[in-house]
Amino acid sequence: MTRNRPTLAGLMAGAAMALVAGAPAFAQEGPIRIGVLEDQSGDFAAATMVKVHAIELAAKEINDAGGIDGRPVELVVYDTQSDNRRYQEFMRRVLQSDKVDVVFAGFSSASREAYRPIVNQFDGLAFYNNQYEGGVCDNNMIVTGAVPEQQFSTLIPWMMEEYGPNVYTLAADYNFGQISAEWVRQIVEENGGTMVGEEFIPLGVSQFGQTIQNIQATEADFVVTLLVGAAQASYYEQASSASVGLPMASSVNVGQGYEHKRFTPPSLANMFVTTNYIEEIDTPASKDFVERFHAMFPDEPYINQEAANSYIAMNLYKQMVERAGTTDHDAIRAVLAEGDVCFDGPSGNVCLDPKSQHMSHTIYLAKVNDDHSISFPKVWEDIKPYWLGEAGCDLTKNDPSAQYTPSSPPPAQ
Amino acid sequence: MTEILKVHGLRKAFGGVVVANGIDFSLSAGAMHCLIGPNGAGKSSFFRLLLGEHTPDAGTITFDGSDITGLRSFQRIRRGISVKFQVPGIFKALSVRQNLEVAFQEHRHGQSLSATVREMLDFTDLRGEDKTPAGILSHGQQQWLEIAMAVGVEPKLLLLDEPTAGMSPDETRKTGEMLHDLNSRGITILAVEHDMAFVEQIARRVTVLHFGSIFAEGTIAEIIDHPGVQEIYLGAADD
Amino acid sequence: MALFQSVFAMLYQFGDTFAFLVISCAGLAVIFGMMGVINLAHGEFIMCGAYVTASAARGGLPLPLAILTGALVAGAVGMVVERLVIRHLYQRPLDSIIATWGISLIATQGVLIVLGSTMQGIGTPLGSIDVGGRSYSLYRLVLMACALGLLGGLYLLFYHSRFGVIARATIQKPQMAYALGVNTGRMYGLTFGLGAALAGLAGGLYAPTMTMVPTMGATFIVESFVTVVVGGADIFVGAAPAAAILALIKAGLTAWYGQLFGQIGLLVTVILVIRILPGGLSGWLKGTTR
Amino acid sequence: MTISKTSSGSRARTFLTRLEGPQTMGRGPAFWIAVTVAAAAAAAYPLIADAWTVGNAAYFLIWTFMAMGLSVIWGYAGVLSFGQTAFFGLAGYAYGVITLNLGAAYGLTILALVLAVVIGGLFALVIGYFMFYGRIQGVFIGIVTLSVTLVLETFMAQTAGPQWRIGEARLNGFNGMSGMPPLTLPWFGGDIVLYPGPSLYYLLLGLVVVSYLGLRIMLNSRFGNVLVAIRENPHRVAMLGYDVRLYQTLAFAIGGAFAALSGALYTAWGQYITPSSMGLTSAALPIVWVAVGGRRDITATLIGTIIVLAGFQMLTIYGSQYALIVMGGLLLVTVLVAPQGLVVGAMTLLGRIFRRGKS
Repeated sequence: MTRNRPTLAGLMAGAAMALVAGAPAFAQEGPIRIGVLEDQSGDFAAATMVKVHAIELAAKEINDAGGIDGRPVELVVYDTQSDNRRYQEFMRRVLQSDKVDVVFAGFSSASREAYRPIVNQFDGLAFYNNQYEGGVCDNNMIVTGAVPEQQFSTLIPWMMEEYGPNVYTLAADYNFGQISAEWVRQIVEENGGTMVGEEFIPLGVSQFGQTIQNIQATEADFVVTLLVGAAQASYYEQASSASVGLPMASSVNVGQGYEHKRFTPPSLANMFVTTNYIEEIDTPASKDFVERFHAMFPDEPYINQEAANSYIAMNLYKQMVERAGTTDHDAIRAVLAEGDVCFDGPSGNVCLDPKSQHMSHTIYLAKVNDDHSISFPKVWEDIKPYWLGEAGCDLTKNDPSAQYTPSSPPPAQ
Repeated sequence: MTEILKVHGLRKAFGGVVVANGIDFSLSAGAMHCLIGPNGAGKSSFFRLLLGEHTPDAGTITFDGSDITGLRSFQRIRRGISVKFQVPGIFKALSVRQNLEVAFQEHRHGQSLSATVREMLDFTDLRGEDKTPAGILSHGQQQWLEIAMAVGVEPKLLLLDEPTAGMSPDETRKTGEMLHDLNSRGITILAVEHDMAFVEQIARRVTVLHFGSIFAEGTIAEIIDHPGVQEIYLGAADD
Repeated sequence: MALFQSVFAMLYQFGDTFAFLVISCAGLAVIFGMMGVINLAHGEFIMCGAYVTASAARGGLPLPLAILTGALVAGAVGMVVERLVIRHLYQRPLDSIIATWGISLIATQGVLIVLGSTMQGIGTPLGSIDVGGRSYSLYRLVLMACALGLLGGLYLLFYHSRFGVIARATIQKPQMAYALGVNTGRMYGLTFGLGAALAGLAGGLYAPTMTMVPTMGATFIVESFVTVVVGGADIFVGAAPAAAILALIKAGLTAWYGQLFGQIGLLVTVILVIRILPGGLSGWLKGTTR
Repeated sequence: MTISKTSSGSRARTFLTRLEGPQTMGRGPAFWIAVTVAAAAAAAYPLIADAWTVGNAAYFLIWTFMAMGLSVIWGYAGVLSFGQTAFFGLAGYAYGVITLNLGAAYGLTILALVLAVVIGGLFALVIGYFMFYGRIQGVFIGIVTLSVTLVLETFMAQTAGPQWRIGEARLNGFNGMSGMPPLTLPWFGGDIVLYPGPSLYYLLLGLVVVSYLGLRIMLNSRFGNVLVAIRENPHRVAMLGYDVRLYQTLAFAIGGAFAALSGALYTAWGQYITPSSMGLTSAALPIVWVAVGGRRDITATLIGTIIVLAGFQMLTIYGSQYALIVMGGLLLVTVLVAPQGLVVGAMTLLGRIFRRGKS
């Protein structure tokens, strides 16, 4: 059970932190202001409260260590209520009125698309720290979340080798689900497998009787579940009670909404997820991160991949500003273009790709056991976000500010 | 005299309940006519059929020389039929003036709307009440207001469903005068009424409806003396 | 065998959808049919029932008792809401829509703040059975039985009990009932409470099969509204056949064209039914049988 | 309608006298001075406020059209529509599709705005025809309109695939359509691009003033008279020879066109439109604004909408997750304590005090 803290407290905590940490000798330029737009209420709150906390943790650590280039970090936090309109209102506010240097914003892809035109209009800089369907080629955006090529090029071949070549995809019927399903289809075919079924579920559907039968009617060896939202998550319980019994593969569960903690075992048993971070990861860096996190937020229900991404993003930004010697966006992009902006954090070493401004990841294969504990049968290091760059997005040369998909790639140069 | 309304073989049943059982009825222009009958005789249903609120199963309604059987309510009103309901059908939250404006704004006798409204305020004795919300008028005043509104569409035929229900004797008498006034302006009047004194005051001829059919028709004296009519009223009273 | 398997599969899907529609609409139908109030907080009463059921079940109560507790608590909450809010709005049906929507906002967000964004589920009991090589959840067969039981129970309650007779009299002729010494205020309170309790029951019955979140009521609300509207004001004449027809449409469309068409098909059906049969199925059925 | 033989001058005068009337609160010099002061203050606002505040105020103005349209349908004609967002969303997408295909040159965005409003209004006309001529009444109107907007939302949410495109414009499913140009005015020596800021603010302010005065005139005209009469007693209105269905359909179309205007402006403002703008929560918002302000008066609706929008934004900034609870509470309080609306209640109170002060 989560217990949400009111944002006001978060806001004040951020401000207070800046004040307290401001006591040591900071440079004269004043604080670096960081806008944080995350959903602290509404549908997505369960997965996003922790992102705010991760940013607060990073801000505290940075300030304790003397700030960014001697300047303290100050957070400007707004609750976007899982409402796209609030993103539009508040993105305008942080860029125009609060005049922040950088923004950390957005959970759903819809929210990112809602605020992206505004970031472009004011030539702001925004970090999107979410795992998503990929394809954003925009100079004003830096994406630290994992993208399909990173999660599926690892997950699908491994699953096929382990369980067989017949794949059934069950995906939410919107951009993320459709594009991810496209990736799955492509990778299955490249590896000589067969798609025995593909089904798209409208958002908000909670009854899966027919779907479960459809799956049972095929010879599927495993099911790729790309389901999103609380309503669709009812699938696992219903499939488990109907004893479907097939292994499941996903890029979206566990690492984000910690379903293995929320659902009653064994409904998620035999689920395999590729994620770039979850709190169960057993490395010293991860354990240390979890410890520090819980020291500051003892009640945190779960530290998910987005929390790690947000924490990493703060540190990457610190590094780029310090190397550029300024918060000027062009200077920061020049640093990024050097191609060696990396950070060895809780999830291992990660680097920003200058062409797409996406991030490389260590990809962990997390397996949910019968008692919903997690084991890691496989780890892939340094998986690059290769697709955008290969498809023709090169932000060091031009800025189309567009989102591409495998079926509508960048126009040929 | 020409016939303004002619009804032929009008039939309507709801399931097993026959509310109009082949009614033949006609009304000459300029008449003042009353429709009486015991409860459930089909008087209100007959009005609804005339107004187009019920579609008849069979029969025709001819008004002012043309067949209106297939027309919708508002189209019949525009041809010149108007109605005042038993329960005052006024716009309670609107002022008396607005009530009259809505009724008159489409039809005026060549004078401005405000002049028309003034005239109707005089007619209904509601001078000084023009800004009062209609809902707080006395019951009698509401009835008069609705009569005035019903006149607003410049009807040739005015249907009145128990216009004096709930009125004091004084108000009833005044209503009778009002109706005579309207009739003298050339409006044919057909009223459903229970109060025989009032029927005597206004009607020249009376039709008795019973079980959805015309039972008798004649002058008021003929009807009062009609043995069958007494029987059905007494019979109804026994129920 | 293959034939038997596919017939069973079809029946199971139909029954599953039918049960969902009947169980989720019963509370709404009682409140709308008996009182003419459109209760937009219906989903939140469902959520209330589900949360109480889950808490009680995890507190050690056997599931059937936990579900009953959920229904009773939702019913009690419903009676309080009726007393404080709904009672003042019987003359203003449009305003009661607004008020119940306000209640729904407060309930959803209040639960989010107090209990957090998710609650741990309780797991589906009873396991599965194997029919012709495919496995089916047994609990969902129980749900189908519950739906039939619910219809029967409501029929008995409203047509063969003192409460039912008085309730129907009160709703049809409130002044008359009042004159005959019926405490009409209490009847309205009880009827609304019954509707809320039925919503709570729906929440309790489906709690083991769903993700528990404050907004979970929303997944019921469209289906229940559609069923009630298609059924018309008289729930006994209308709701059961409406649920059957809608289940057929939804299960059919879902099976052949996928979930999207199942969803859209329901909404289009409701628009068409309102257009063709303004009184709903019950109005139409009554009109032809008289 | 009969046309009286009056000179065009006096006709213009009757036209203007309709700015006041029984259907709208506020009359007499004091009221119009207040209106002028308010408009002047609004016009002077960008001189004292910073760019964000002005852009944000422009954003609030965008929604007032939808609210005023709902006030016409619900407050005046007595028909509660739960689906104004259907017309809002349709027009938003129409603006996107047209501008993405035609571009922003030669004032084509203005044409797109007009077309979007026409499309939204026509759609409302069709839906209205379908409902009112199909004898759908009362709460069922709410359910049908809600179903319509939910169907549109469900449908649009799954149009992510590349096959869902109209010309150059990808519908782009749940994530929403973006990249359409903002409103652009052709001007000598280069187009003026109306990004959220003073220029857009002035355009919107002008539109609000024109719409507000225009609606006042319409509501106090014969048409408005009939609308409120229908709200009070549709049966009587039919028995006065009016085709009630026609009036209801027209009112619904007008309300829909205003919602469409909001939708197209919103899309131009944020260069973005999503299916969720047609969802349940979005659909309910206009009802909150209008109910809280006072649905039966266009002035109260206008003031109420801006107050509620600004209030909720402040709540979100400072009260965060309690915003929705306050919103629900506000609805309950309005319905139970001041059913005619909080602004109407306040205005009545003020009027009473004012009158007492004078006498």
